[in-house]
Amino acid sequence: MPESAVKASSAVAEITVDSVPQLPVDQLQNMYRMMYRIRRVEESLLELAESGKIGGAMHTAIGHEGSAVGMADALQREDYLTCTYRGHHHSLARGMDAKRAIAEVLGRADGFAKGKGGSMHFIDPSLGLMGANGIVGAQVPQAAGMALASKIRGDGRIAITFFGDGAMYQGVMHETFNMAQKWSLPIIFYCENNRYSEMTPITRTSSVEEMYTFVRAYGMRSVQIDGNDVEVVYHTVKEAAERARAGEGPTYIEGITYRLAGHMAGDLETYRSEEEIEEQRGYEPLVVLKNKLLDRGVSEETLQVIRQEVDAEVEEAVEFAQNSPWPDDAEAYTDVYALA
Amino acid sequence: MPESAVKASSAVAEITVDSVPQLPVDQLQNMYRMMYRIRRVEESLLELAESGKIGGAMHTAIGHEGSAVGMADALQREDYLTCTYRGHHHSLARGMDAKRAIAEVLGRADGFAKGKGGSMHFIDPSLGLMGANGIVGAQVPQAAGMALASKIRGDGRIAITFFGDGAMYQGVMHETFNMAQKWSLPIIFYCENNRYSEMTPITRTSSVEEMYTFVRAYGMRSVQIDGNDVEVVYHTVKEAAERARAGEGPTYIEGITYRLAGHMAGDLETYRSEEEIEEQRGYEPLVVLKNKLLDRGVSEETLQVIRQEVDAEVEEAVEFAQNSPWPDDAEAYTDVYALA
Amino acid sequence: MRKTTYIQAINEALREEMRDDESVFMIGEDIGHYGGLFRVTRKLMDEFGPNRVIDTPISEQGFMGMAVGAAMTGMRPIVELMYMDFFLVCADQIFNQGAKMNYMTGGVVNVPMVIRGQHGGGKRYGSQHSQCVESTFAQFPGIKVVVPATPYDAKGLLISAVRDPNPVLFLEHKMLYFTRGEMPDADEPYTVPIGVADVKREGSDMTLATFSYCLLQALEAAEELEAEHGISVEVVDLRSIVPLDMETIYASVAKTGRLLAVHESQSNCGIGAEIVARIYEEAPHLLTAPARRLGMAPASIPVSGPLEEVLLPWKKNIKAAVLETMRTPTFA
Amino acid sequence: MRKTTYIQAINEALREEMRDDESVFMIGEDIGHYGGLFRVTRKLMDEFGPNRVIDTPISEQGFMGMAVGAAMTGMRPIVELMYMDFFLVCADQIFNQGAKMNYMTGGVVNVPMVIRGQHGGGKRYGSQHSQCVESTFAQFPGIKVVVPATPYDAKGLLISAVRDPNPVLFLEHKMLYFTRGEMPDADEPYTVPIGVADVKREGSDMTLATFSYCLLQALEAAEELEAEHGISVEVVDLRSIVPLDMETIYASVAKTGRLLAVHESQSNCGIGAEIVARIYEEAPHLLTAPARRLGMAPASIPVSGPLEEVLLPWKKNIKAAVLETMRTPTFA
Ligand SMILES: Cc1ncc(C[n+]2csc(CCOP(=O)(O)OP(=O)(O)O)c2C)c(N)n1
Ligand SMILES: Cc1ncc(C[n+]2csc(CCOP(=O)(O)OP(=O)(O)O)c2C)c(N)n1
Ligand SMILES: [Mg+2]
Ligand SMILES: [Mg+2]
Repeated sequence: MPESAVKASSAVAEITVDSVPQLPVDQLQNMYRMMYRIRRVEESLLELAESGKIGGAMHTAIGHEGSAVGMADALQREDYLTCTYRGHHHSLARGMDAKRAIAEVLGRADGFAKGKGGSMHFIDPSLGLMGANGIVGAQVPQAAGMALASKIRGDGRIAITFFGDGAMYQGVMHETFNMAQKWSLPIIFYCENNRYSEMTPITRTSSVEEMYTFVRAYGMRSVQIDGNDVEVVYHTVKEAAERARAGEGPTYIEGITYRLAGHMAGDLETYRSEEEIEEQRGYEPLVVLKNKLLDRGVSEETLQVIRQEVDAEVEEAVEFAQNSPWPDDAEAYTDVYALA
Repeated sequence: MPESAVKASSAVAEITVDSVPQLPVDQLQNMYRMMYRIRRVEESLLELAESGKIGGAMHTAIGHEGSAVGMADALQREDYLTCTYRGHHHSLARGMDAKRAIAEVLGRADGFAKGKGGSMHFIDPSLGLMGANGIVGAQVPQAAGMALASKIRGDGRIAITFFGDGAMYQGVMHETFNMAQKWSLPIIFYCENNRYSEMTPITRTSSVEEMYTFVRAYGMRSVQIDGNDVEVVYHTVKEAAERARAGEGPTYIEGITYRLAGHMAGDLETYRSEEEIEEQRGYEPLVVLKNKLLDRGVSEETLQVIRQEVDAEVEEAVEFAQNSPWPDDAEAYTDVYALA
Repeated sequence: MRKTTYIQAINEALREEMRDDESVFMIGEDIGHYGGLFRVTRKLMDEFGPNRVIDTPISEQGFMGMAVGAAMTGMRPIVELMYMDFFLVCADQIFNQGAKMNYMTGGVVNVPMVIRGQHGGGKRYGSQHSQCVESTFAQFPGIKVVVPATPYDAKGLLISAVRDPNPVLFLEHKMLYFTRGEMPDADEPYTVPIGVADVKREGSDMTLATFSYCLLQALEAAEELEAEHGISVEVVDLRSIVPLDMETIYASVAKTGRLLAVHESQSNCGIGAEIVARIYEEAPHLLTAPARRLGMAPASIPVSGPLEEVLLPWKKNIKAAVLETMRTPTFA
Repeated sequence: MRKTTYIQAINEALREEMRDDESVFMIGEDIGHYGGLFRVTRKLMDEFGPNRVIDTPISEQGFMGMAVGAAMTGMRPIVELMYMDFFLVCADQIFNQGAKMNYMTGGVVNVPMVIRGQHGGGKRYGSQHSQCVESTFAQFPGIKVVVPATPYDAKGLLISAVRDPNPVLFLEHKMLYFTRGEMPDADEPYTVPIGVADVKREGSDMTLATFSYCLLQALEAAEELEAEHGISVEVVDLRSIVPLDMETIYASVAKTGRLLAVHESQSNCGIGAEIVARIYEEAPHLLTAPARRLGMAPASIPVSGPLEEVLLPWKKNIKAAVLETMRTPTFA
């Protein structure tokens, strides 16, 4: 057994499921649809990667869907978002078309970036998606810069940035936390704490027990939540967004979660046990939400219909992407510089 | 009046002058001699710089002598030290020859680095002086690496690194604090808080009120002291060194101090008032120590003799340095690579 | 025609662009209240306030990243690095982020920002405060590199840089700051386009391509060479090295047949080597003798004045390199 | 003779040096318990323990700085960067610190350390995980740059790198990891000296100087060119680019009269341009036609496989460049 401290998602400090108001059932149902859509897209991508159709680094967020879907409903379309290489879920949750997403990961002409960016560089400014990033931590000051831009322009937009537990000790985080707090920037720092930084349990490299307490040293408001409970995520992000919009500055949110798949396609996963993963399956976002819906009177059949619809839709998207042409060779030389 | 919060050196939180034991009077007298030597060397350097004989960036530590001299007596000669461009005082306190120091600043052949390093790169491994640094924060992980080396070798050496208040938000500080604490490295982090980062009061850019409290977020032991009181510095560093040597890990020490001269030769000093500087002259290390010595029965005449001896010595050193030849032109090409 | 210093030219360009375009803002260390360590941003905070002239902590990777992020939303940040050597603490945001963004997003998001500040030797700042960086930036496609030598070019090119849709590195050599030059009246707007070289001295025996402070040194060298050796050197001021105006170089070499490229960044893999390689790729027939380059010698900059002089590709070394270039036998 | 993979060759070198010299230790991300993302450091923690095989947080500037500091005390740290592109987050400690230390201290303190890891394109990792970095490092004197292409050279050069008193960058191309090659028996010690090139294929029509993965591509190209066009290409494996063994290149060009330098780092201000500039400085008389270079095209690496192929200086592009070099008329 590796030395990781596996924390049950429910055992979090600041906010528990009981303390947030319930969302309308139809909203929850939509959230379920979106979460399941993300799951299916990512499972499909994993399959494609394992069959050799995707090169490079392909990171799925299987198990992280709660943070993305809870966030998307709580923010405006204009609000800026940056995230990591593990960013498919945020983009899909904010409305990115699965067809263009999968095509991009496959490096095809119909990808949102003509196949140039791929899995680690999801982006679509029209949805406020301002870029996933392959460099740990790099997207964080960029989001702060977007928040700064909003503040200078006074246009009421806020920014949210997603990063992992392992990113916390990248120096630029410290620099950004300080400036964001000092300048009271309208930004939400969302840490998806899945307890692992690649193959290393965060407990092995962090001197701090609870990361969400660390940022309080800057005077920043900070909460730890169950990141697998979409209602909790929704309400926490919403409140943080309201504070940010009101000029009350940044909030740090640590959502405890767990990645059910490997760090990336091809991960040997020698660093954790089957039992650990199995245990976590009981707390994962789709299960948590499904149980809620059943509790609140939605039938298993309704959910099944949703899943079947999504299955068909994602199958079609994969089909579309695989049939998308390769980009023109000439594309290799374009976009080095913007022309105007 | 700039927005700086000028804090009297005596108004510090954790350790007050009363709470440390008194050092023997002859030791204090030697400390006075060293502190005055540093002062005179730096005043001479400032004069040379103002008369155009020193180019580049010449930072004096006039007003900071307490931290250097208190530290030097509390550590072993073998203990590693790194510091900033503002590092003449640490080097002289650890025993660097004033002649070679001044010659180096002047870029002469007799400089400890043949005139290649100059004012910002004081170094002498035989005294444990492992390098001043021109890049804010860069010396800090280096010292941690020296502590790591000691730990791997198990040779009982410790490391101390000096940096300023302004360095606190360089990302590498955060990275180093975490690793040093996590690995329980034998290191002392000494922040010379002179309340300014170049021409900017630290209160303008720091989200944290009291920096020494910040590092507690890593679980690190941390104290704030009167950095102008050499006895306080001595005891605090000594205790931290004992902890480090005993394997109890790092300590952060914030010594409140004040630089009485400009950030560097040529500083317009528009960012602070004459009154502020004047007020600080009453708390400066040489005054604090002189008052102690007088209180403890040393006569003004004895101190005057010390000062006269040092004056003559420093005059001679300046003379020596100015007569030192320029390095050979061929030196420009040597030392790019070490040969063995 | 009035005369201004190089510093004032930059200060004017900053002020005018800030006035004209609300999306322009400045960020850096000591640039606001103090007006910049080298006083380049003097009094700009008085006019534009702390929301647009932002004093930062010593957090270069952080504020460079914020500038990249702000630019991605359409703002036009201007970042001051106090010494260009500090690009090494924020290199990720410059190269992996700013420079690559337009390409890796397939052109979906561009990054209109300027990084400016001083670099270069000659003032005994030593290894960590003197390095010329233009050739390193030239290795990362996606960022433009502007290297003006005169106040006129500095103002005109900085305005173009601010208006450019890409990241632009704007390099000020510390030896240029107090040089003076002719300028149009303050109310006469002009720009200098990025990527167009300028022949600063006509000559017939060889072409010397250079920029930034080396240009002034080359012009002095050219005068002395003419007087002392009767060698007529044409001096081409590249003004930007990315993009690189090879056409103007070729036009000159077509006349002279010989080429020497001079720059203060490292000789090894420097822009001089690039210019030599480029002419052999594109126009070798123009050359009557081997093309050469002179860059900073393979050492870092020492503090000692005489040693610094030995290494820098300034007048003395330029004269020697010109004579060497003239000595090499022609191919024929 | 046995055969090993490139990965295994490096793993052996690491193990042997760790055994022989207690001052050697390793530091990096996921290198210990997991054995490295690319499994290069596999099982080393089992033998040497967590004090000498150190798993770090994602704090590259911090642990690179710690390696510099440890090296200053006489330790011999080996730092793994998981992807070389990440040198940009710790560039200050590499260039302003490690590389300059010996010079700016007048030789008082040297920094015996190795930075190693994989770089390069070909696996669709995209802009931030594919860049070849050797030419950038070559711009900073004080650090050596080693670029082996075969398992034999990799092991021999890594041992030399660990024993070198200077910072050495040891570059592993990701496409080389699973290539195999002949090796002396595990108990037969050998080293390969840094700075000595090796002719990997003899030929008479032109000299192709290259290294790392491009070498394998060049060798294939040479075979095909011989078969298809009757062109006989001599392939020189530089093995290190700092120091650069120009003598071996000159000896070859003395025979062939033509030179093409090929590398995967950016063409602009790349080592290829340097080689071209150097031969015109030092031995232009050897050339019968213009020397040329081929580097990575001016773009960052896209994810899409076909686009990546267009840009990389691999077989297809090498063949075209050789033909182009052969086509250029001789000077005479
Ligand atoms: C600067 C940098 N260092 C290292 C890496 C390699 N790397 C990619 S993901 C990762 C782990 C990140 O862990 P965490 O922040 O917890 O995010 P997660 O992958 O768990 O979502 C590492 C080390 C990188 N991409 N960038
Ligand atoms: C990375 C980096 N950024 C900026 C600078 C320029 N600089 C030199 S000293 C300094 C202020 C440092 O203030 P502090 O840490 O408080 O030390 P002090 O000078 O007050 O002793 C700055 C900004 C630098 N040398 N390195
Ligand atoms: Mg994680
Ligand atoms: Mg200070």
